[in-house]
Amino acid sequence: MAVLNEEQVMLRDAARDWTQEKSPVTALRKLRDTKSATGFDAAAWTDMAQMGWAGVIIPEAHGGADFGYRSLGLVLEETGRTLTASPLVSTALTAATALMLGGSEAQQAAWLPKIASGEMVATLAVDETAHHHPSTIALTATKSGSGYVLNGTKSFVLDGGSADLLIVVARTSGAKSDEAGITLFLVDGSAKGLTRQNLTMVDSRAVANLTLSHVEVTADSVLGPVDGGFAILEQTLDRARAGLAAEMIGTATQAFEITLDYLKTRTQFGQGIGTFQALQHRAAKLYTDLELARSCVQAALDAIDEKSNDIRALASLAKAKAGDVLHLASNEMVQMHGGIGMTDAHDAGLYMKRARVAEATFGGSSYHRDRYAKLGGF
Amino acid sequence: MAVLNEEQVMLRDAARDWTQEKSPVTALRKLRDTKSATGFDAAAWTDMAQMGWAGVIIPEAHGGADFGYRSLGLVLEETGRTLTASPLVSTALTAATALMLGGSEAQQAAWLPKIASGEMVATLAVDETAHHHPSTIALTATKSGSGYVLNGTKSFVLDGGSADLLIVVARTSGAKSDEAGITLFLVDGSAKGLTRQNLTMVDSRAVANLTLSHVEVTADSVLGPVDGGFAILEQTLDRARAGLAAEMIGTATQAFEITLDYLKTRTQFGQGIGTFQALQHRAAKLYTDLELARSCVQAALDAIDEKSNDIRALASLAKAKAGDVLHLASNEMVQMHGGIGMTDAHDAGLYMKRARVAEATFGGSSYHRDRYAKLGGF
Amino acid sequence: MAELDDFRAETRAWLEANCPQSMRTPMPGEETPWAGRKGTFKNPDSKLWLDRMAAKGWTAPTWPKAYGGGGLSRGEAKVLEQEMARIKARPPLFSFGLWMLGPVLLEYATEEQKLTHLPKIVTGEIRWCQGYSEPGAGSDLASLQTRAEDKGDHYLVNGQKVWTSYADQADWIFCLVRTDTTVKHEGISFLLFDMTTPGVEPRPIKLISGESPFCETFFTDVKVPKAQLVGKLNGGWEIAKRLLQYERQNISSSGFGGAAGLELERVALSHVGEVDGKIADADLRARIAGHKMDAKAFALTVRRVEAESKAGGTISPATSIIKYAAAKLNQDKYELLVESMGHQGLGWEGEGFTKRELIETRGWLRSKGNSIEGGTSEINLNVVAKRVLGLLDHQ
Amino acid sequence: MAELDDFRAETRAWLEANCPQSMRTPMPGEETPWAGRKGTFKNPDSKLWLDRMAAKGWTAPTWPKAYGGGGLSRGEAKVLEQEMARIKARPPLFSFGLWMLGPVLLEYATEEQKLTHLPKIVTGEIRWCQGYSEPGAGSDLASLQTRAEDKGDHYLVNGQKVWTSYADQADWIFCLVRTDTTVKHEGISFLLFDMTTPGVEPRPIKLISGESPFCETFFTDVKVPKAQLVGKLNGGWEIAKRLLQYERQNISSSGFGGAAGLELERVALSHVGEVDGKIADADLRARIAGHKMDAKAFALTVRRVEAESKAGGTISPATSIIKYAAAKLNQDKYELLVESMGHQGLGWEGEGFTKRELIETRGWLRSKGNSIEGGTSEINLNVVAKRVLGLLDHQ
Repeated sequence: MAVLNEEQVMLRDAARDWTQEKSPVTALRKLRDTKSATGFDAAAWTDMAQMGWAGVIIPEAHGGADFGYRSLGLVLEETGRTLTASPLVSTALTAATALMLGGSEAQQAAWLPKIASGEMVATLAVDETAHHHPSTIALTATKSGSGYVLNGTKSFVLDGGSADLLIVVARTSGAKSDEAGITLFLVDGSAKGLTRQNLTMVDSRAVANLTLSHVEVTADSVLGPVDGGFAILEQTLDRARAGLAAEMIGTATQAFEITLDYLKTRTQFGQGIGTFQALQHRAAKLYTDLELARSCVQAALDAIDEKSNDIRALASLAKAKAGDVLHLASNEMVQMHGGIGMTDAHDAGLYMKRARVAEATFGGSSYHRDRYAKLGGF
Repeated sequence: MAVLNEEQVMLRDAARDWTQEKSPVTALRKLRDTKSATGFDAAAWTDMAQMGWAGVIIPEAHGGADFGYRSLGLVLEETGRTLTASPLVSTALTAATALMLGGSEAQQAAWLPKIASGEMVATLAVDETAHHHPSTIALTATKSGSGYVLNGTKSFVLDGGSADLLIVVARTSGAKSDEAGITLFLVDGSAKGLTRQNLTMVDSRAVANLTLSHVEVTADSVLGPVDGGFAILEQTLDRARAGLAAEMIGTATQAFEITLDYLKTRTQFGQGIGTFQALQHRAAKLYTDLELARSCVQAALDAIDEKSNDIRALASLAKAKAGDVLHLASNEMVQMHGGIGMTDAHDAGLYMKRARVAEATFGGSSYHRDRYAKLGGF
Repeated sequence: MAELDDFRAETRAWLEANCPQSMRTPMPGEETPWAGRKGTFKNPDSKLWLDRMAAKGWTAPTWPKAYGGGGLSRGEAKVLEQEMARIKARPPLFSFGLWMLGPVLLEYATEEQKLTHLPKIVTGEIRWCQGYSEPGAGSDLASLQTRAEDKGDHYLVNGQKVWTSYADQADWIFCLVRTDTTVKHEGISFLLFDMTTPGVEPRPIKLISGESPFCETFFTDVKVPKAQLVGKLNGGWEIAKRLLQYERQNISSSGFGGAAGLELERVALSHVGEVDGKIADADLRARIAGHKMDAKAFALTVRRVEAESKAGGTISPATSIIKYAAAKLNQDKYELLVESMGHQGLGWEGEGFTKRELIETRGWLRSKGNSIEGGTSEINLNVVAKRVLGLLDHQ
Repeated sequence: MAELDDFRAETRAWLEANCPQSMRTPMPGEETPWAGRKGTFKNPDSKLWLDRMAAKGWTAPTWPKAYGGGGLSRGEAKVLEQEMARIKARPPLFSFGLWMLGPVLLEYATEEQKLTHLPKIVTGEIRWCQGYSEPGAGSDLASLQTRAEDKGDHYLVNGQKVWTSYADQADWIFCLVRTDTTVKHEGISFLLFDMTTPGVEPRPIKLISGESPFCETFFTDVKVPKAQLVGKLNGGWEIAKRLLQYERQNISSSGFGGAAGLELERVALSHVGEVDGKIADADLRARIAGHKMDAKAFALTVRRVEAESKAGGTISPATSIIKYAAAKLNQDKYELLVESMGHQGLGWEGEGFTKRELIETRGWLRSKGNSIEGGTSEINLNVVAKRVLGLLDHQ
């Protein structure tokens, strides 16, 4: 497993400094309490883009740094620590990946520089129900002249309310759950027939439901092969899963560290509560799970950068293990803080709320256990 | 939920006194080390029968006490505590139940008194593989003259090597996994064409694999309706599961009490190990699970005695919860005893070995969770 | 038994005549009859029902008639309970006075205190809150610091309580105060006072679920007449513990309510989808089945504990596990419910979610308090280990 | 790097010429080359391979040549390891002397002691056992009671050890003894002696798995020459702890082996049956998938720890979790394996079971010791809580 090089250490340190100073948890509280429409702070996003974070994985030719997914994971881990809301996952990770994997020269040249510069928000619109099932696509794209007409709905699209560019997964042939017959389309956020409903989620991040009603797109809006988009979709999702898992490890680590600090300072019955052995063992087990999950996330990101042939299994592994440990860490954070952890004034609730949304995004542990078994041939 | 009546308290106390004095764990060791062919002590079984335990559920008209399943459960719990090996489960519980539920007047009159008196060992031969699947029956019974000819195998039949009477589950019609087309047959242990292979199991109890090769039986050997035996089989199995669960609660309770006693007496680092909070919490959780499982077992036995309509769900509940808690209790018994628990000289290993065999018998927790869900309509 | 039969017939007739039809329907949360001076009744039938029941003393069926209670025997109270259940009658009154304070007043208060306070609990005129927890104390309740100084004819109370349920809605408080700072348990007293006394200030605490069922409550030079001390000076700890027993019994018998009427497996079938009548996600299905079995085991255990306690006249040892098991069960249920609903179970408010979904999500967040309030699960396990299993303290 | 390339070429050629073909196959348990005076070699190639490797000092590649070692640099040793792995060569020698005693002798022993003992470890002439645990001590190793009294030119050892691995097969023992009864850790010394010394009596302990890899070892007036004390009198605890580090490193890097080559999911598919290529029991399938993922996470963590330790020159903090995680993983695997095999996985011996099934069942029983031997999981968690997380002892 690769250890960090000097550039990566600098990137991580910069991300840690910036998030802890400029984007602590209070920043998320502010977005929440002011009911921000976009769900992120535009100025902060500009800052982040200027530091190059929007283009970490994008080739230099398109204005990025070409540092790879492990590097982007370092940034995501730090933003995960402070629950920083930004289009990093939707735009810099997922949409950029889809364009890099499936985009034509022209498409890449048109969009990747705008993503790298932070001037554009882009997102992948895949799910159509409350659960992740990327091959279950009912939204139709019907040939119409030289272009297509799109009809259907998309659910819980990250930054779907503010995205300038939507990468819409549509069915061009086949039955509802077939992997064949899926095609990806680039749809402008201002397209006629597109309506978006912003949702208010427990984690205060921006997601939206989309309705596409007779949305017309041109032939050059197709991303990747017609009817054969599932391969690109799955490769994109696996990179998104590994990246999101890195963010989740950051969130879990910070939740654990805050809790550990509380165990060291809070006293009861004349004792620091961290001296109680039952809590010590729970903390030690949680630490064990964190270390195990961290290895999975790093391995998945490394595999992507190294173009290994086990990316699919490792991405599912990373997402499931990061989800499980974040679930546990956020529950233990509330419980070990006692009553104060139940108050809105404390951050524990914010970590738990973010945990559950991140767990559900791009497939939960149950989904990925099943997928891991399928990939393993059982 | 019914509390014990006076007769039941007397029965339980008598069972406790006898098992602790006459049949402690050393009795099982002796059977094991002398490689007993029958897997139980004939003299002890005579004792047990004389105390009326072989006929607890059998009607008075057939020489039993007609005390019901809850009462038999009390005896089984006590024999479970000391790992007493006897034909209680095979004969007094399972075979007696099958005869009571499906037997004709003549069949009941012929066999039940012999079971109640302890002079005969009888058993149900149902499974054909290493996993419990009571509708998956390949052993065939083919009409031949006025009788039938049986061909096939049975696996892991309790007391199958020594049983005088075998209740064999056979297929008379339908496909291999159909519930319809199953018929039960009474087969004499000395029948021509029957061969038995005694197996040496980790728990030192007697089970056998049977091969039936052209075994001829008469028409009056059919127990219950031809092709319609599955209902009797399932009702029999549910009573067997609830009774075995009672035995398992006894085993788990004794394992827990032995462990608790060790926690109170063993010292390390100048402290009783039972003062370590992490072990205290594990003990308290195990106690919680034990109490919860105990309620399920009592409810299942009561439901059988009261002929409730939820016997199936409660029997699956009892078997699964008793299995789960026995699994945990036996593992904790070894772990909390440390090195000494790993030695053959200590009883912990015997409890763990018995635990796993009992868990697997008549369906494990996984089987019963699935069944509970099916019964619940999901 | 003949008298009970007569009583049953009378009771049935009276309920039939006096329980309004709308009080025989499931109670929405917003119609909970907390009463008190600030109490409002969204449904006027709630008030009617309360008044009729209170007039017979049947809000507190077994309390003596002298204090406004029903004066019923245990057998009669059971019959009343059964007859109310028969017509699905709602409880006429929700009250910490009924559940917690009343029983200890009956045991420890002076005759005058009983006559003053019990009748107003029965009628719902006064709503009580509980001044126990403090910010620095947590599970170590007896380390409380709120002072009550002897000023001759009154005590002067200064300090702060926290987790005071509905303090902003309550009329009076029963409050643990420190009257001796040189000892721990033996320096605690049990005081009653009016929440409108100058210097009492409750501030609602917003929870992660968005609700504010608890307050921080500040006391600044609050004057409490000495007659409002219950039991002996510095003898409050015994009363405090007894009251906690009643509180836990109450939690035990009611459990934590759980998801508002939704059957977990139905939610999963509808939100996750089904294959051959089974929940499509086999892993989730197995975990839901496991949970349903846990829930059944819990319900059976509550029944067993009741039966054993009734038969034995003593409390079943299994009682001690109920609070811990109930908290875990309710939390497990909500986690599975939220997982089953997917993203649809993670909405906070607004469009895109059904009212039911939003209620369940808030319920999930609220359930995290189950293992903290009324004794943390860690404390519960300590108690089981020590009192039931006989394990000793670490030296 | 050029020298390493040369070394690699030479090594490869030497191994090609000297490693017998049968030593390039998976090693059955009964061919484990423990050597020693009592050692037998079921496969004569094992002896040949050991002698050839020992002649080059390559059983202990980095030990100095003066003591019989290979005198290789770390880089050269790595190359040797890689080249052996390339041809799947078996380890030539299994030895507590190599893994545990040797490293501490190199650090703490006198020159004379090194010259006496190390070469015989390298050749496998002397097989060592470890006299650490005592019946009354358990995890509290330092409370050991085996006495060594100063009798002028020798120590007189009396007492009892337990869990002495293969004491009945060993030639010499390294043994912790109490040389001062007035203090705890500061009264322990580290002695070496011959197992044939009068008064030494090892008695095999039969385990629940039926095997006897451990002994109780009794010492009755055993005379040990003073020259066989390693380090200072009463200075044995430091050596003892250092040796435990080597022991744990050894367990960590090897894990617990796990089920003998069987893929859990294949066993489940064959024993439970399959539907559409999936294990027929969906619940079991999900748990097996979860376990496979845990196993992968563990393997990736071992790799990460190695990479981080190599890069940082210090030990990764994740090292501390390895023993605990390895034990749990191996136990989980065996439980799933036994569950997957059903009754077929619960045979003890005799007909009706395949040899493979019986081996796995014994392995399941044996695995229960993983969380006890070499530091219990409870002790592991204490250590993580205190040393890694910085939590304090209870007062």
